[in-house]
Amino acid sequence: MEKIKTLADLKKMQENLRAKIDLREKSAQPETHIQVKVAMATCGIASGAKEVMEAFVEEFSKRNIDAVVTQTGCMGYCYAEPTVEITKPGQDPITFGYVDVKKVSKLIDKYILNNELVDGIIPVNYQSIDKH
Amino acid sequence: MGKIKYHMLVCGGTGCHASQSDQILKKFETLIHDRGLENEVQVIKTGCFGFCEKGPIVKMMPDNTFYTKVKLDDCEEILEEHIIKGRKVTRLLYENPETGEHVSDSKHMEFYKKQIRIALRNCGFINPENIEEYIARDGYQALGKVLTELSPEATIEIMKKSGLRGRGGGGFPTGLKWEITRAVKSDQKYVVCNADEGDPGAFMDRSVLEGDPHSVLEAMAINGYCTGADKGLVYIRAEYPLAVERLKIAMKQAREYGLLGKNILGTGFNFDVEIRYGAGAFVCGEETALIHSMEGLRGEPTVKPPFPSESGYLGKPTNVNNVETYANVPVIINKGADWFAKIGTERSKGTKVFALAGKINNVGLIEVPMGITLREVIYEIGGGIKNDKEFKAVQTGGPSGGMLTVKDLDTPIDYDNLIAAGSMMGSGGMIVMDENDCMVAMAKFYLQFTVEESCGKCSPCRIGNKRLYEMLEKITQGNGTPEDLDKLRNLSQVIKDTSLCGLGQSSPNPVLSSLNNFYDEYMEHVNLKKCRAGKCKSLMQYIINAENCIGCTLCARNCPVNAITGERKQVHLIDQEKCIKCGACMEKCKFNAIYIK
Amino acid sequence: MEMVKLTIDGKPVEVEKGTTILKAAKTVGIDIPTLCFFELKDMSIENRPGGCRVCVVEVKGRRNLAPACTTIVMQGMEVNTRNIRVLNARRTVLELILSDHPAECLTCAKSGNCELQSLAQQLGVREIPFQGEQSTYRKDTSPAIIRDIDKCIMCRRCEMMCNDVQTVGALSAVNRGFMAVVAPAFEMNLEKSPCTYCGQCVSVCPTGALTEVDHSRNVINALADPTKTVVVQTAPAVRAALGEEFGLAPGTLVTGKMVAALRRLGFNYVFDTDFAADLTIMEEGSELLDRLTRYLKGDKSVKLPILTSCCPGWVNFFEHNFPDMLDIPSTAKSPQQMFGPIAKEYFGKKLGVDRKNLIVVSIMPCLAKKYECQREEFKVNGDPDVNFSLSTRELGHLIKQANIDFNSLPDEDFDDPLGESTGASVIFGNTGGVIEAACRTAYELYTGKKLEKVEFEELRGMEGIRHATIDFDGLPLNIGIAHGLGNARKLLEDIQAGRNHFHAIEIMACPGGCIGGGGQPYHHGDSMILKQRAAALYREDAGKPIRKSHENPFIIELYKEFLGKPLSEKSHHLLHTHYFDKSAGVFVEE
Amino acid sequence: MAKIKLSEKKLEELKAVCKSFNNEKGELINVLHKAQGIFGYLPAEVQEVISKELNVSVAHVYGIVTFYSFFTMTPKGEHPVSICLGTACYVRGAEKVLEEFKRVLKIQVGETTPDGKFSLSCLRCVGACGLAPVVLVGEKVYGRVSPDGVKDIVAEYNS
Repeated sequence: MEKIKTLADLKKMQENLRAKIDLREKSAQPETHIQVKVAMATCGIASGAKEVMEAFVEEFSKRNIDAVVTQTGCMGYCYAEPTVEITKPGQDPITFGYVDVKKVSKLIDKYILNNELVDGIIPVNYQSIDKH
Repeated sequence: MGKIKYHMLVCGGTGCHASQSDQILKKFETLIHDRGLENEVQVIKTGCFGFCEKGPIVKMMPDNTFYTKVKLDDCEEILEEHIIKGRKVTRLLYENPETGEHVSDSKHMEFYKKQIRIALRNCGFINPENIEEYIARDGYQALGKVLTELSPEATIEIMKKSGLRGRGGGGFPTGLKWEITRAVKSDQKYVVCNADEGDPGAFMDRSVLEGDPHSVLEAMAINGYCTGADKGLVYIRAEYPLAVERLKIAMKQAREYGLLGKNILGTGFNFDVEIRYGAGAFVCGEETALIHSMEGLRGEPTVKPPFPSESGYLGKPTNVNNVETYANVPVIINKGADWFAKIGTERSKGTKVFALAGKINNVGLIEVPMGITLREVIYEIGGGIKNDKEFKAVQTGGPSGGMLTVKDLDTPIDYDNLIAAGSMMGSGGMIVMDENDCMVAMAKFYLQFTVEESCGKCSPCRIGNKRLYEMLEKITQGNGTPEDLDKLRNLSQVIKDTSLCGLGQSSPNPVLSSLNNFYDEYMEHVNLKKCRAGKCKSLMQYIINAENCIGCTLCARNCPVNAITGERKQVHLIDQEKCIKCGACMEKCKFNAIYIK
Repeated sequence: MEMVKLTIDGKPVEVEKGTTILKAAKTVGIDIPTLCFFELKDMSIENRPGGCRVCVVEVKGRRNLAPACTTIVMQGMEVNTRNIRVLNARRTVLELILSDHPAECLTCAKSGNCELQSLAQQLGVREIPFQGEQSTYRKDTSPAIIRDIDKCIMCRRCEMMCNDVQTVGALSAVNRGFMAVVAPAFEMNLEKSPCTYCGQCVSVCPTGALTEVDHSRNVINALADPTKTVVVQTAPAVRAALGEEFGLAPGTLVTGKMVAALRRLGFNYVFDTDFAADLTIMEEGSELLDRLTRYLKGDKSVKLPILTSCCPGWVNFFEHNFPDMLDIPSTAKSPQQMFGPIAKEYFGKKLGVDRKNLIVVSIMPCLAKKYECQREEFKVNGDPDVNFSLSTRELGHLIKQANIDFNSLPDEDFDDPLGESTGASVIFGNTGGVIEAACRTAYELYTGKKLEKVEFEELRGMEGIRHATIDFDGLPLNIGIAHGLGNARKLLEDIQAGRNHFHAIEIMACPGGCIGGGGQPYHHGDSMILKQRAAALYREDAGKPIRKSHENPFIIELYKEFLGKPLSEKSHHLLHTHYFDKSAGVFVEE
Repeated sequence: MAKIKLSEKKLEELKAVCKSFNNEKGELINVLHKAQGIFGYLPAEVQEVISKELNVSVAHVYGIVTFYSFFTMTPKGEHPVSICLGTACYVRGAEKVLEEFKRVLKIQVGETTPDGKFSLSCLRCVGACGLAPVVLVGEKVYGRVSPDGVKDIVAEYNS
């Protein structure tokens, strides 16, 4: 990695990164560019988030689905760990709680492939500062 | 692609569950089935909306219509009107309490979302191990801004104007602390991040470090720029391996990107960070003890003044702030002091992260604006008390805090109000207790913690807390006298008055606040030898109710000490001498034949 | 100097900026009680952890009470040291401390000298309202010091002495919370630690947690045994401090009364360690001259500087910490250990008493001497050259037990021949005294000229590390002096690093030298007492008719009759020793 | 006391650790962390070596080891069992779980079973409060543990 030498460079980098994200989120192909974030803080991992993440990766590659699986920090819903957030292009992200390996295929079958929701949705009950 | 047109989200949280959300869900399913709409409408049980006061809640997707206080009788109307006719059922819409207007789209219902995520803004959003995701979300912009556009003085002025106070417990104004450290002349200064989160039941700092380590690094660099330090130290619990790992990755990436190290962003400013490990001592959350621990010494506090800002790590001026405090800094710089100061109360600005735990449905991490009430936290975010028990108390501030009760439910939470209510903000642990929790036993639990964690340096804390614990033990064993209660209060007062550091000065708080709020419970223990919560083993007996017992022998077989006797099909008896009050018999009994006296 | 104005108990006070409330209060006659606080003024020894919380006072506007010993005065401060809140808190804190302290005052060695006991009296504690567990630990008896740390109150004075002042590192605070206590590593016996037995921990301990091993019973038994001839030797520093045990002003010389008391206790011969000190000068001084002359002649095998070896705490210290420098100190034994063989092999033989039946008792200001006389190399077929070593304090108790009214005793003289001494030997008790005594003799032997002024003022004083250059008739002799082992360490490290070039160095383990020894009457942190003792010894020296060791007629006779000359084969056999490497760990072999 | 010889290899490793911290006194706690990583615990001989390498007294090292609860002088069992006694776990019955572990393993807190298989300790909050009460066996986290479940957990490691 080349060091960022000025603030202008940093800003340019940010723009590029944002553009990439936008491309993904506003993609016209609904079945591609699906993003799955798995909450992988201590409590998540303790409840099996690692296994869930592995299951997603495995299933996606088995079914040849173009999706990005990433880890993220604590979403705050400790009572419902492991939690995952799924973002389909052009749609609001939805958070599912109580996810285990079994539920992974259900989520893929129903929500990702069929746009049907699945039990265990966690309603977002906070404001992010982006809009504030 | 499925043909589902509508999703109906029915809250399955415990609070709503109690108000028949289950039946509502079933009713919808039946109605849909009856009308043959299975392929168009799907009913989904969700987690708690945290808005239990207005439950049960039904949310319609994709149009985000939010129906509150839905009753069984309303189901048909919703289906008919909303789904078939496409009209909203106005009377069930959420009513804005201020304007009285009905609000249909929950997207415009931000005010129902009690939480505002500032410190936690990136937690759960970004991959903490990828600096680019942080940069994409304004990461290191604040650092860039102060380094190129603002003088240290101007930056400190922003911090002061924002009203940010230390989130580690004490609540000292952050900007002022920076200013004091800046004013001290020295060839070397340090900034420290206190990540020695020791409150049992609190894990805010860990979550921030695990979820958004760069925000802390960025803020430390800003702090270094303001105070004149080129070296930062993160003092972190060794019990947090994941946080350590992510922090290390973040440091490495920040160095690779030139955001830590020499000549950051070409401004000539140098700053780098090192990690120091705690090793399991609660007292090291106190800044002088923390500094001694970083120096490789016993983590014993020393008398202040001198404050670390004058003489800290290796005798040099040192600015110590905690993780959550740091996590707020980049946002304040980016969005401005005024934006931040608009959130919160007169003297407590911004938000506070709490770790909500205990007898509450939505155990988790929340970030709420200062000034929110306990009631909102418990019933509108926390989803209410678990198993529909009665709320009894909330413990804030961990072992240094006190208990808040029903009478405090509507007090706006901020630094000063919590102290006035006999507790404190602390680092943000919030433990909810219900009717089954004994307040004397809780006080004893916290004292046991303090006794174990006291460093032993000053006598009031070393010996005094031990004596407090012993007196509480005496009371929970049924050997207490009314004089003990006076002694308890007096000794608590002296320990508060004479202890060396914050740990000792606050350690009697659980005792004093429980004495103040639950004196009758203490009196019951002392006078009636009774524990109403059924927690104090010495004060209770497991008894078999002869009327219900059918002699199935299940209890006898499960008793670990063979204290239960009785022939098959005969009423059984518990030998109170042998009984160790483990409660296994009661848990096992299928006939409700065992009760606690 | 910037001044700060404040009021204490309503009285206006003006003190220098940086003063503590405790000291500010003292200036207006307000004596705030303390417990953990300790200082030896002008000797940079201070302990103020702010831990006991006995000295708390109320400061207007402050939420909690402030420890007077560590709180610095501020402009306009209003302090109250005795309102009901303060008194109640202070007494409660003391009651808490007492609730974790064995109530064994009647049989405690420290009774009457215990600061905790007097504080309980001062604050009028009549009962201890708190009952509960007491922290208990194993009692540890070493050759010199007993640790009964059930009585430890965590004042940390011993830890400060052992680490900050002496840099011995035998003790540390260990564990935490209620079980926190000061102990050696792994809570092992002190004997397994690098303890030097300097006894400074004992001399500052406010309670009976650290005391000396009491040998007075052994002495009483020996005195009562008709088959034994019991001789006693008294170290120089004892005469300047013993009076304090009987209420006499610090610095009162009680040499004559001490001799009288010892005689009344039944000792057959009352001798003086000073005699052996003169002998030490003969041997050590000759060794210095020998090394010096060879060095000046270009002999590269000669090691300089020569280090004194009179102090057993110091000997233990370098054996533990400087194993690569074992050949630098003088091989001369300490005066106590020179006295032993002379008494048993010379005087005893003269009397016709077998050494087994000749009991040598020493009265020492020192606890390390108890260990020293038990060292294997100072025994002949298991029989120690010096049988028992008592501290000044133990002698005081012994005199009281024997119903002797010390203060009304007449002055009496030491017995001959081992009781005769010079002024040079008397000042052995002060820091710088040994080297001054050595200079008096070495000068005359080296230059062959008579020394007109015997006082070397430049070698005296209380500064921790001192340097001086003495003109040996054209030869500038560089002298280094250190007292306190921490200072000694600094000096030695300088030598190791080649930063300093001395010909001779005197080192004493205890602050002030032997007058501040671990076996002396408790000074309770009053450094004036140490200074008065030192002055007393210089007074005694000044009053002596003979003030140079080599002029002691009995020493001259001893050489003529028995030893031959200094550094003779017989001297080497009886009066010199060698040192051991004790740096190895307890658990790990290198 | 017999002098115990540390394995030459581990001893070298330990000295290398000290050296990697420049044998700085101030790095004592970091060194102890690493040493505990190497040996699993901090026996007296390890402390003695560290004291020599860092030029601090053994008493000081011991003072540090006994101050911080993370450091231990007793070897842990093959499967160290830790019961979270944080407040969240406490109010959800962690004490009963602890009692059951003591009963099943027949050891007290801080002890190791005679066969060296299990050791028992308490800790404060692993941050998995949503799963309270929480038990750790080695790295593995067990959530919502009831006294009934204790036997099963132990059995997992006893086969």
